[in-house]
Amino acid sequence: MVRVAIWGSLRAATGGRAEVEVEANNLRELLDRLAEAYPGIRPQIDRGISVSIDGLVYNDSWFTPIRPDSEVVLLPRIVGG
Amino acid sequence: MALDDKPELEVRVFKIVGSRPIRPDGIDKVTGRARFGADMSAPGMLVGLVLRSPHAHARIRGIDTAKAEALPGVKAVVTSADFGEVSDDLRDILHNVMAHDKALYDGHAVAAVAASSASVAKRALALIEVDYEVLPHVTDVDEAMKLDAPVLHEGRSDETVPAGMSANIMHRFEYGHGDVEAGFAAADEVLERSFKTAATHQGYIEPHACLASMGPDGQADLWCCTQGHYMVRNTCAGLLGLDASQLKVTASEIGGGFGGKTTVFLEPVALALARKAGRPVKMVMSRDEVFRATGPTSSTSIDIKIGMKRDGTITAGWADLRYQGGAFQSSPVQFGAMACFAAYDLANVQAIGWDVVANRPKAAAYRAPGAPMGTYAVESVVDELCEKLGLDRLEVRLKNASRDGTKAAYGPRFGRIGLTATLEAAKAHPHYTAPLGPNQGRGVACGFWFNFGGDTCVSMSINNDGTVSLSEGNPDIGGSRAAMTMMAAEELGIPYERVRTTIADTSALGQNEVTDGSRVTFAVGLATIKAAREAITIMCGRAAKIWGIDEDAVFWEDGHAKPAGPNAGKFPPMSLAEIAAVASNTGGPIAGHHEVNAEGAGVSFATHLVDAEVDPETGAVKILRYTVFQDAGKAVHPAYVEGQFQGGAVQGIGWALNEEYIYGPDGRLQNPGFLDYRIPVASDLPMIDTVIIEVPNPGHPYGVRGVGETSIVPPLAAVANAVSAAAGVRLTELPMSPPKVLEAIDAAGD
Amino acid sequence: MRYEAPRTLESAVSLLAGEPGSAQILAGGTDLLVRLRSGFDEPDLVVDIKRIDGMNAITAENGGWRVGAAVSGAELGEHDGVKAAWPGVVEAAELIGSTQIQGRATMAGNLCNASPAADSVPALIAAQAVARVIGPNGTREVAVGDIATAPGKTSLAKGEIVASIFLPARAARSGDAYLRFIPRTEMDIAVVGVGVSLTLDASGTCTAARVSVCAVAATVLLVEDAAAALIGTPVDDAALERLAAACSAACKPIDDKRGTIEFRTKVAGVLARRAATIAIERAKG
Amino acid sequence: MTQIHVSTKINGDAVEFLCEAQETLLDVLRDRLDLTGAKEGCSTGDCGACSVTVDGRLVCSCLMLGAEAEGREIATIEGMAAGEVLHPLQQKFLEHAALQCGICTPGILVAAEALLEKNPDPTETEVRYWLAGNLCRCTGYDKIVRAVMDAAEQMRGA
Repeated sequence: MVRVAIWGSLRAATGGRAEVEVEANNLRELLDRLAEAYPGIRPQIDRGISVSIDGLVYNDSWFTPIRPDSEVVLLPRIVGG
Repeated sequence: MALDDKPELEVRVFKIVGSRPIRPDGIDKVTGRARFGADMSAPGMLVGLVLRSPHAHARIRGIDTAKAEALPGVKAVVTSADFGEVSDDLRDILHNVMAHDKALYDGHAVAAVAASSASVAKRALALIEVDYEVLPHVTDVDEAMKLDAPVLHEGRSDETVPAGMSANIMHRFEYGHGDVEAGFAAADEVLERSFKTAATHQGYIEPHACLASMGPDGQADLWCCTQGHYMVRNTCAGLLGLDASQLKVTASEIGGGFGGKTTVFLEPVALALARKAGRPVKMVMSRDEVFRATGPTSSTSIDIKIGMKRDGTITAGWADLRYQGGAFQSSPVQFGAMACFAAYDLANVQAIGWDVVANRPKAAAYRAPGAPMGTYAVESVVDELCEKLGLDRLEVRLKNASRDGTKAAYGPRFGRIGLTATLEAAKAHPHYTAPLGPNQGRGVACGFWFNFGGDTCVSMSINNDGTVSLSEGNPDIGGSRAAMTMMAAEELGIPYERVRTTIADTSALGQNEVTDGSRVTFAVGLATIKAAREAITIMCGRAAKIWGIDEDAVFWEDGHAKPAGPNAGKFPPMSLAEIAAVASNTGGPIAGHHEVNAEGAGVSFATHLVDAEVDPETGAVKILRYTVFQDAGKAVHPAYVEGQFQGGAVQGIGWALNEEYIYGPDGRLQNPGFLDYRIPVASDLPMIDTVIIEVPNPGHPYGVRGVGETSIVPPLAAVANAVSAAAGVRLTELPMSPPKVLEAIDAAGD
Repeated sequence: MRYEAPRTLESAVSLLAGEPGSAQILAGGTDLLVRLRSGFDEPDLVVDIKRIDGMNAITAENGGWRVGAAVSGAELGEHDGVKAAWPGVVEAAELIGSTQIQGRATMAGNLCNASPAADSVPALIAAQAVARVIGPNGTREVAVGDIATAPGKTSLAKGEIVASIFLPARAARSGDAYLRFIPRTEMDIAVVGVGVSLTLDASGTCTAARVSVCAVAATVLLVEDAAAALIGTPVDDAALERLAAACSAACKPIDDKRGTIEFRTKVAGVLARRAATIAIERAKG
Repeated sequence: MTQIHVSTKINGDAVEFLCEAQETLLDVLRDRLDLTGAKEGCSTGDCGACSVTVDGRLVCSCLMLGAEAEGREIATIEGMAAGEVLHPLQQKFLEHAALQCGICTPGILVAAEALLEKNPDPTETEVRYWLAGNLCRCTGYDKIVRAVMDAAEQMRGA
């Protein structure tokens, strides 16, 4: 199981929990499991989400491996100027 | 990217990276030969112009183009009716480039013409009759959030917005951790302040421009100034119902962007006109159009509350940020909320962001989008707390600074970061302790930006004469071709002059993310190094064939293939040129390429120091001295890294002092020109001193971090802190234009 | 639009007078071309006066200087004679725009553009400069302060041209100065500007003064109360404070994108005091 | 629309062109003569990107009618280098990395050349005020000012 940190306004979809656990070995599985377990997260995933895994931010790479002890934090999709 | 790359910076001695060669596009740019967006023409070309709404908010009841179409010389007129249905993700972009049922801001495009000359096109615009029903408008963010405010779009708020709030609130965002109330209770001093910042524009000197042509078969060519021609291709193809393969976009030289050229404005319109007219159409914005109808950044209204102990420990931070993003959801408030406390290691932090629409042009990205405003507010309050508690401003920042492993205020733990290195450098710098005169003050502030990577393609050809042609897909906005050339030459072990880097058109490479997010030197550099390594592998293989030894027994060093292990010394090393000369004989042309979604960008921190003097009788502010300390990871071309630091600092100075969008009560922009939109001029400024800190980014083979955006984050706060110290009164509104400064001084004196 | 570049004043006047539509005079063009480009102004005829003899000349006359209507700010700034006599006028003219604008912009154009914020006009009014106006009915001499009647409006009749501006002979122990306030250091329109010209007697008492303020009313103001605050005094701090108060009191500004009523009113006084201080230094030599 | 015939000299060459009365010199240079080195950044004289000299005097070509060029001598960025040999200002701009995007560079070079002709030994403040009409959004002007002063020094020594 991977522990995933959920930001404040997204906690409405996790029953207020700041951290949830899902079974995932990579980024794609993480997002799929999250959307299944917490359908309220789906609109934000559609709007765009970035995932910080052990301090590095990933936008799209599905098969980025996630270890059970990885620090995983959801972020709104990062853009730039 | 694969994360197997170990940071090589500390072991690797660079030969070219870190030097200051002349940029490859330099001579063209100092001789006037470089071709920018408006510098291209085509046979039979028409001139395209846009008709824009004079109203801030109006329903379009009808558009009659008959008279314009009848004018001799007019070849095409388009309105929103000429664009078909588009996917949801493109709808706002389409309705921004051509108003649909409502004009949502002063300057909103409602129709466009293509004609044989500019003067005919101008007359044609005057002949288009638009039937407007003028509606009430709102341009201020706090006003737009009120329940009785005029509503721009019904039913567009997302699920994050609590019921019963204004329909102009598109999104609510919140992050944080710990217990802020407990944190405030533990503080010796708690300070809450409100701030406002005006909307600013990127202010690139080159107006948007493009040249489009399209045949009846749907094959189209587009030349334009953009930060991302692949983005332009994908977006225009979607808006016009074209196949991406049929639309070839070539990026011109680009005269500045700073985020403002990361979307489309004229390009789809020019293509639609070209399709209808069957002739090439050139469109160039006037400066007035650039200000009224491209993408400035948000105006904001922000509340900050911070608790501090007497020893300087920050016990809690809270922020409520309200950003309007213009007529369509696009404010960068999330990033403001995420970035504003990033410099601090906080046990208790909460930030709330409100993304609001208003009758202004749709916001585009502007250098570290959203971060400068939130940071300005936070750093102002930290500064005032230091003042109240008699604490040194740098010591307090050092005490609370984010370090390697700190749980960032926006969630993740930081990897290797250089914030404390910038603070220590500032503390040790003579600027920090230099004496100040009367009416002078010193300001300090820190800033942060995420940086990112994204889709990137690079192709590298080893030419038969031993030179190298490098193709990449990111418009060069500030010297990136020099950086790519340097990294290619470094990796290949050949002189800088042997490599030429070209920005390829969209037909030549796979998808490339826009030149934004401070990504290019990081991501394209990474792909360049990987492409070079692929070419090296091939070249080692060719040498192995020639020598009749195993490929694994050859290694690459200093631009040569050399036999290794038991074969060491058996054969004279073969240079790149020697291998290239016989490429046809050894298996054919040699090339390397790399396609990647470059993840793993490193965040970047900066600390800025500034001295300002205030004329207490007029409120005039003079910037006396400015020093930037920023972590670049590894500075590939230090002169252009310094340039990014200096340019960002000066844009921030402009934002702090005089730049602002000024709307009249009629909702029309009152200052759409460089006369009254006051960007800094040369005589306003001192030299901008820079100190490059290099804390390598583990995610890049050379340790590179993006540097382009962080530099605009601290200056709003640094200048505000300096001016407040010099004026003897806290300024809480940007810009700190002389009337506001004088009013604050006089109010404090009363 | 037609473009004409006549060689004589007479033909310029007859072109302008004979134009049935609208006509504009082109000298430096730094205001006119902006208006043409924006579509704010769409004249049927533009008459370029730069090819007319004398328009580009600065000539000594009766101890003063006559400055042709097409003399640019840069040319004026390079003229040692005018600079020595009327440094305040020259510095005001040199504040109009950038180096590039200076290469073209003229004082006569600045005057006839009739902007309430025209930089050279307060200095010219303080200097008691006189415009020579040539038209279909002959020549008339008009005090510069009587040219502009409202923002963008002048007292010139159809066909009339300001051909030159005359700066009178300078009395002994006189000095002038012009200061303006702008948010940046260059490239802005004056938020408020003050021109001061004054004469001292041998004892240092002010015997004559003229004070003019721009960007605080519909036209550039001559503030007689401000001058009165100086005349008969040694121009000490008390007199300077009265000068500042009189200037502020005369202001009838508006709030706009460049400044507020309060700001303009206060800063008019501050600048008057500072400009007078410079003028005194110059008068004392 | 009747066009005006204009004879002028540009970068030392005799040039004739036809233009409409309302066309600016900048329009003519860019659209009729293919001299696109001068840039249009604002068309109101506020940015300096279109700087050229007319009879040696620095002006914004957007604030001058094409018709006014009759009989004048115009110099643009295209005439600054002598064949292959760059002007010292051009060389110093490259060495100092005094350009990022490069859109303001032609105007700044033309303006700086006019400055050094008038004042071969300018102070930093003089350089800054002379160039105040040339907006640069990328560099913060630091490296531009350094390059101009370095070029001035080299030219004085030459």
